Amino acid sequence: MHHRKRIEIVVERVRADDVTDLLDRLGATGWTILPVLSGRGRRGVRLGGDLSGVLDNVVIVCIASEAVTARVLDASDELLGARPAIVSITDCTVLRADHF
Amino acid sequence: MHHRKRIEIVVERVRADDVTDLLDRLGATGWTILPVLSGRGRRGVRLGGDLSGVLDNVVIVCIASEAVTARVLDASDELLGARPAIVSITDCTVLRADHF
Amino acid sequence: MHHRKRIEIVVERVRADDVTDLLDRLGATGWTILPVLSGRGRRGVRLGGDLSGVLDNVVIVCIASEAVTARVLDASDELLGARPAIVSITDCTVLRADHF
Amino acid sequence: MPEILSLLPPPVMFFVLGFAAGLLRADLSIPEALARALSIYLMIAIGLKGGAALASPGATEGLWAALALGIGLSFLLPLPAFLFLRGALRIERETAAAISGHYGSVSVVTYAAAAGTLATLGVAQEGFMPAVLAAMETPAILTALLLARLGAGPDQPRLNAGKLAHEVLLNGPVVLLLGSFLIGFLAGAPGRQQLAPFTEALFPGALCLFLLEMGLMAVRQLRAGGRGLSWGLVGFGMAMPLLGGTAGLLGAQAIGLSTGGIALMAVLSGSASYIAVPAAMRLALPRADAGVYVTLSVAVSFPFNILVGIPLWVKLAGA
Amino acid sequence: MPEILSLLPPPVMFFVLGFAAGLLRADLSIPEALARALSIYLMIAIGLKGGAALASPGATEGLWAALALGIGLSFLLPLPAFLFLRGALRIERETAAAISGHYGSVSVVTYAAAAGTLATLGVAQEGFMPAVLAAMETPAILTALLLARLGAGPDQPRLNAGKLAHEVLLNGPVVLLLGSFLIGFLAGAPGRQQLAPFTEALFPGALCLFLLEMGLMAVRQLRAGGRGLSWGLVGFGMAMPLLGGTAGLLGAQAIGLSTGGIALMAVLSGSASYIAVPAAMRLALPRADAGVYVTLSVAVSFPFNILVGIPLWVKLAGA
Amino acid sequence: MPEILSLLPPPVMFFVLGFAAGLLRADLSIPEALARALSIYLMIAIGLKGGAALASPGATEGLWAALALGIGLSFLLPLPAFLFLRGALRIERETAAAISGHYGSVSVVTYAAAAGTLATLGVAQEGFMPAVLAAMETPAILTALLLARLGAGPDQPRLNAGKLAHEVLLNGPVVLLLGSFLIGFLAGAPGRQQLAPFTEALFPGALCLFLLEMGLMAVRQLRAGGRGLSWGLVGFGMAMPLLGGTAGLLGAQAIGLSTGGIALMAVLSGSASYIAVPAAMRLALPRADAGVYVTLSVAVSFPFNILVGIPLWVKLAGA
Ligand SMILES: Nc1ncnc2c1ncn2[C@@H]1O[C@H](COP(=O)(O)O)[C@@H](O)[C@H]1O
Ligand SMILES: Nc1ncnc2c1ncn2[C@@H]1O[C@H](COP(=O)(O)O)[C@@H](O)[C@H]1O
Ligand SMILES: Nc1ncnc2c1ncn2[C@@H]1O[C@H](COP(=O)(O)O)[C@@H](O)[C@H]1O
Ligand code: NA
Ligand code: NA
Ligand code: NA
Repeated sequence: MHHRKRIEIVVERVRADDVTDLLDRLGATGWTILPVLSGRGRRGVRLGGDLSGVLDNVVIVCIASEAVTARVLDASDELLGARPAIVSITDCTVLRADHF
Repeated sequence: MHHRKRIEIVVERVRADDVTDLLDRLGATGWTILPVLSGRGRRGVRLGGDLSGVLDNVVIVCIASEAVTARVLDASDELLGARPAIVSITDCTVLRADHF
Repeated sequence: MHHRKRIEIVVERVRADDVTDLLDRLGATGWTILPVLSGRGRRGVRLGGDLSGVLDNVVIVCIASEAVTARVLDASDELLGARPAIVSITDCTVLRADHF
Repeated sequence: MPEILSLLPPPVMFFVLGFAAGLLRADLSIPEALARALSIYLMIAIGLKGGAALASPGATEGLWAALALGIGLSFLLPLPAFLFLRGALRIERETAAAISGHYGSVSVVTYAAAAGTLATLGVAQEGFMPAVLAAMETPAILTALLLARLGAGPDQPRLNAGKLAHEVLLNGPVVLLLGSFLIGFLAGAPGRQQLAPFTEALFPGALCLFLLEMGLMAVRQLRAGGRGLSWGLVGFGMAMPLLGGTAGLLGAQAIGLSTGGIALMAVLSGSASYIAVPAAMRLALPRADAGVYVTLSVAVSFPFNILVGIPLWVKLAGA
Repeated sequence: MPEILSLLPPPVMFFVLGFAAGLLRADLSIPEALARALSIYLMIAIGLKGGAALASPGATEGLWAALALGIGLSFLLPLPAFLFLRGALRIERETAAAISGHYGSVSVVTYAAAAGTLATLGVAQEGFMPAVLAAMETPAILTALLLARLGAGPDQPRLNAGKLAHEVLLNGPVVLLLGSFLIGFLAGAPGRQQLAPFTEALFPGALCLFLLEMGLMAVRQLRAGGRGLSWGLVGFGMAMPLLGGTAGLLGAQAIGLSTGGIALMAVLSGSASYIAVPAAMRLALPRADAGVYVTLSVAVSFPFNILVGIPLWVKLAGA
Repeated sequence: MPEILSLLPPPVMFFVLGFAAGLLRADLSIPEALARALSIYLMIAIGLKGGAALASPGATEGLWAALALGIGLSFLLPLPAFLFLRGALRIERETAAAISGHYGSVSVVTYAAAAGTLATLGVAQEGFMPAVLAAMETPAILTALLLARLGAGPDQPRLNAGKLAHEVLLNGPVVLLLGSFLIGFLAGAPGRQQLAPFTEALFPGALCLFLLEMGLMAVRQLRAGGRGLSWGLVGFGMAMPLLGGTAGLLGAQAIGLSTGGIALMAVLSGSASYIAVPAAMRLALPRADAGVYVTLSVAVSFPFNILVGIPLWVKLAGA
């Protein structure tokens, strides 16, 4: 078993590509995007499903090494500076080190 | 980086509002609701998608401070006493302390 | 509060049943399956939603005891040997020990 | 071929196809959104057609008696169901009450399939039957709640009366059926004509597609929730439609409905809810086992009604 | 009944049903995929019909003047909106610009509902109006961006011109409307005949279903995002359609459109975008509050236009 | 305009629209549930129509020869494909076998588009062609599995024969096509008449919508999975439809099908599966690269068949 970080990001669906591009650039070996039904944060309740799609959020999960995680955190602060998103990091272990 | 708790609750979709109302009341700064395809627990397999929607579950994720988490745990035990739900808590870190 | 493991598996939707059958067999008390919109890994970008459904992935979350987790890890290495999937494990705590 | 058609019209054949495909574990699934969309479509189409029919002259004759009969049956049918479930099968009180509520209430698709069979046979019916359908949706919910309370201990969870009233009066099927009924009535003949390609011409095809999915869904829920059903419960899920249908048949004959009306009233009484009542029970009787009542209604009684109930009541009504 | 029908045709009654069901918190929801599917269907059907109409002889007469008028209004209407939002309501610059863009642009469903009303009344219109609808979608986006920049500090985030151009020229509604318009034009009368059961016969029914959902959605977004709306903003959401509609009405009379064309031009000018503009604003003006502009457009101006705007403009146009 | 119509009927124009919108990265997407719903609808409509046609007198003439031809082609066409993929392109064994299976099997939408073109041109065809379509779905799967085994080492993962048989016999398209075919046959003329507004009147419109989505999907999968395709593979994805189509054309002429039947047999042989075969290959050949075969079928051969194949075979058939 090998130690890694599980990065979880809640972000607007229309901006998901920017985030995954960033993850790719910073050396993440992969990521997974999950749909969100609704949420609440500082900007109040966000209910997905309006016709323009601008109120939809997604969750991006990325299992990454310590080094990649550090780079992502530095950059995501900058990337997301102007636009709100929720980033949390958890310790995890993975089966095969070479995948991450 | 600041330490927080990641609360994850699996609950019936028809009761999600009760749970998020509780989270709001106890001071959580936000939450995110994800759809569930299917699951298994003590009551056997639950397959979403029946027409009444009563078999649908959701996952509620809430990043909260230690204090809020404690309050939520006390209350959720009571709230969910009669009705089954799965609550798990993980340690996590977040970028900006003021958001949570 | 009781210590448990949170196992998270990203796997092809068409193979989800094999994984949950394995979890059942190894003594897991339950699991939850979440839909995935898209992802990237060693095999490149996987975009769900093609008509045959073979490109769809899901996330399987299983809260399990240390013992069950160990068994699952041994077996999943074997089960998933030929077919790629992402397995990560996190420490978590749960409210009621008897549920897991 | 008309004979086969009248015994087994295309929508029923599609139900059989879906059921068989499910049993054989065929790799076939209908998107959930499509099933929900078709369900909404059927309710709107039934409501609009009924409302427009009621707007034609003389169409209200017999309406009040039929409404009273339907509401009465919806209130009363849960009683024998509950007694049997408690007495013979020893089902836990809340679950027994929840199950019994389903059998007082009705199934929109069973109604639609029966109406389709009657149309194929050329048998006329009262235009107000969709109103009866809507009226029968919810009285049974109240009976079920009463049954759950009677003789229960003092540790009952508080009943959120507001939420419950909403479920009873403002559940999806009631709102859609009554709303469309009213709109159909107000729009009258010109409105009907404008909407007919949508609500009438497409109806048989949409019903086929929906029954295909209902067949698949019946097997799916049977697989997921079937272990919770004893053989006694399965037997109940077939006997109760026969009891309800008989009551509806006799009642409808007593108040002098037309042949088609008698058949539809029997079908309604024999059918079991799978949208409005489960939703209400989940909120009002949280300790009742949803897996049991959903599975029983969708996977046992619904197929039984489609395959046995409808032909039986149509025949007994004299069509 | 024809009088009720002309004041409150079935699609509008379904909107009222959805809105009422939402307000009463009825347990009713339309799958999101169905709402999106209906929205796509309506745009394709409108485009195809318009294109086929344009292919008939003499149909282009007055086209260029109408296009010029529509594009001009789309460019200009954000100006008074922005001034009012900044001056009277003191809305933050980016949000004010984003909101104002919605009111220069148009709503496809409002257009469809108005076209339905005119059809019920038997009032003819220019066949090219769908082209005007498509042309009015995006000029307002450019004005909104200009307004957001004017007098703003130097710390503006860089504008990704490529992405923005895509949003302006290649957003969903523009692509679907213009694409279908072109296809309808090329396919001409035989193509139209082949597709008519889909694009024309189903149109009124599909519109009913979609407006039911729009009623539900209006209340849903009001609940989720309503706290962000001051009374001033709510007032603006009703006044601005009146201003825009008046401008459209006078302009259309000036260039000599038919009665139906005048009514539709007023409806278009008074309507507010809920697909193309929110999507563009989200990318171009990320600091603007999406909750405010989506809610204002979907939950205030859209209902106002359906219930007040359309009857008003149809009447003032002389139909 | 009829000339443009016959070269580029509306459904094909919608495919081009979707493909172009995708290439230009337009902000347009069709809900996945709608795409799946339309795919199910098309299979049911094709099956029902074919079954009803077969119920008319004399309609089975030539059926067995056509079935034998179709099944034979489905079995054999993977062979040249496999040899080329292994020999010339050096594709890994399992992936080569999986790809080759797609080209023996067929694409329902390509068939539907061709049938639409023939209808526009007024060219008749054998009523049993939907049965041939269904019969060609799966023989190729068996050939593909055989090819994957031949000469492979002993470390092959065990083949779950039960699961595989299900995929072959009970995959979604086969169940839907054959089931609807049988229902259409049993329901005969009265059933057909009842369902015609759903299955026939809507067909061209539904096909337009679906091809719009297929255009978008082709580009989407090309973007996601395109890096996995060498130029050799892309060339194969166009050459193989030509080879298959030629075989189908000659075979159909040899057994004496009508002009329309010849064109359809060529289209079927030239088309590549995108539902049944990928699903079967995923289970049976897990080490084959799904990204490659799905992308090749959906994003290369499908567009090629729609834009080049259909016009070519229709022309060569003499229509
Ligand atoms: N404390 C939290 N826990 C979980 N999710 C959150 C939390 N705060 C915000 N979110 C999610 O992030 C989205 C945007 O948050 P905000 O920008 O603060 O409105 C919300 O709609 C939620 O889905
Ligand atoms: N050990 C577990 N791990 C993950 N999810 C679980 C677990 N147990 C139960 N669940 C989820 O919680 C739902 C309700 O569980 P139950 O009430 O025990 O039937 C199930 O349908 C699963 O989705
Ligand atoms: N590092 C990662 N973090 C999160 N998800 C991943 C990661 N790597 C792979 N995945 C997910 O697992 C799927 C299959 O990965 P692979 O087999 O490596 O292509 C991808 O499509 C992603 O959804
Ligand atoms: Na009943
Ligand atoms: Na406007
Ligand atoms: Na082929």
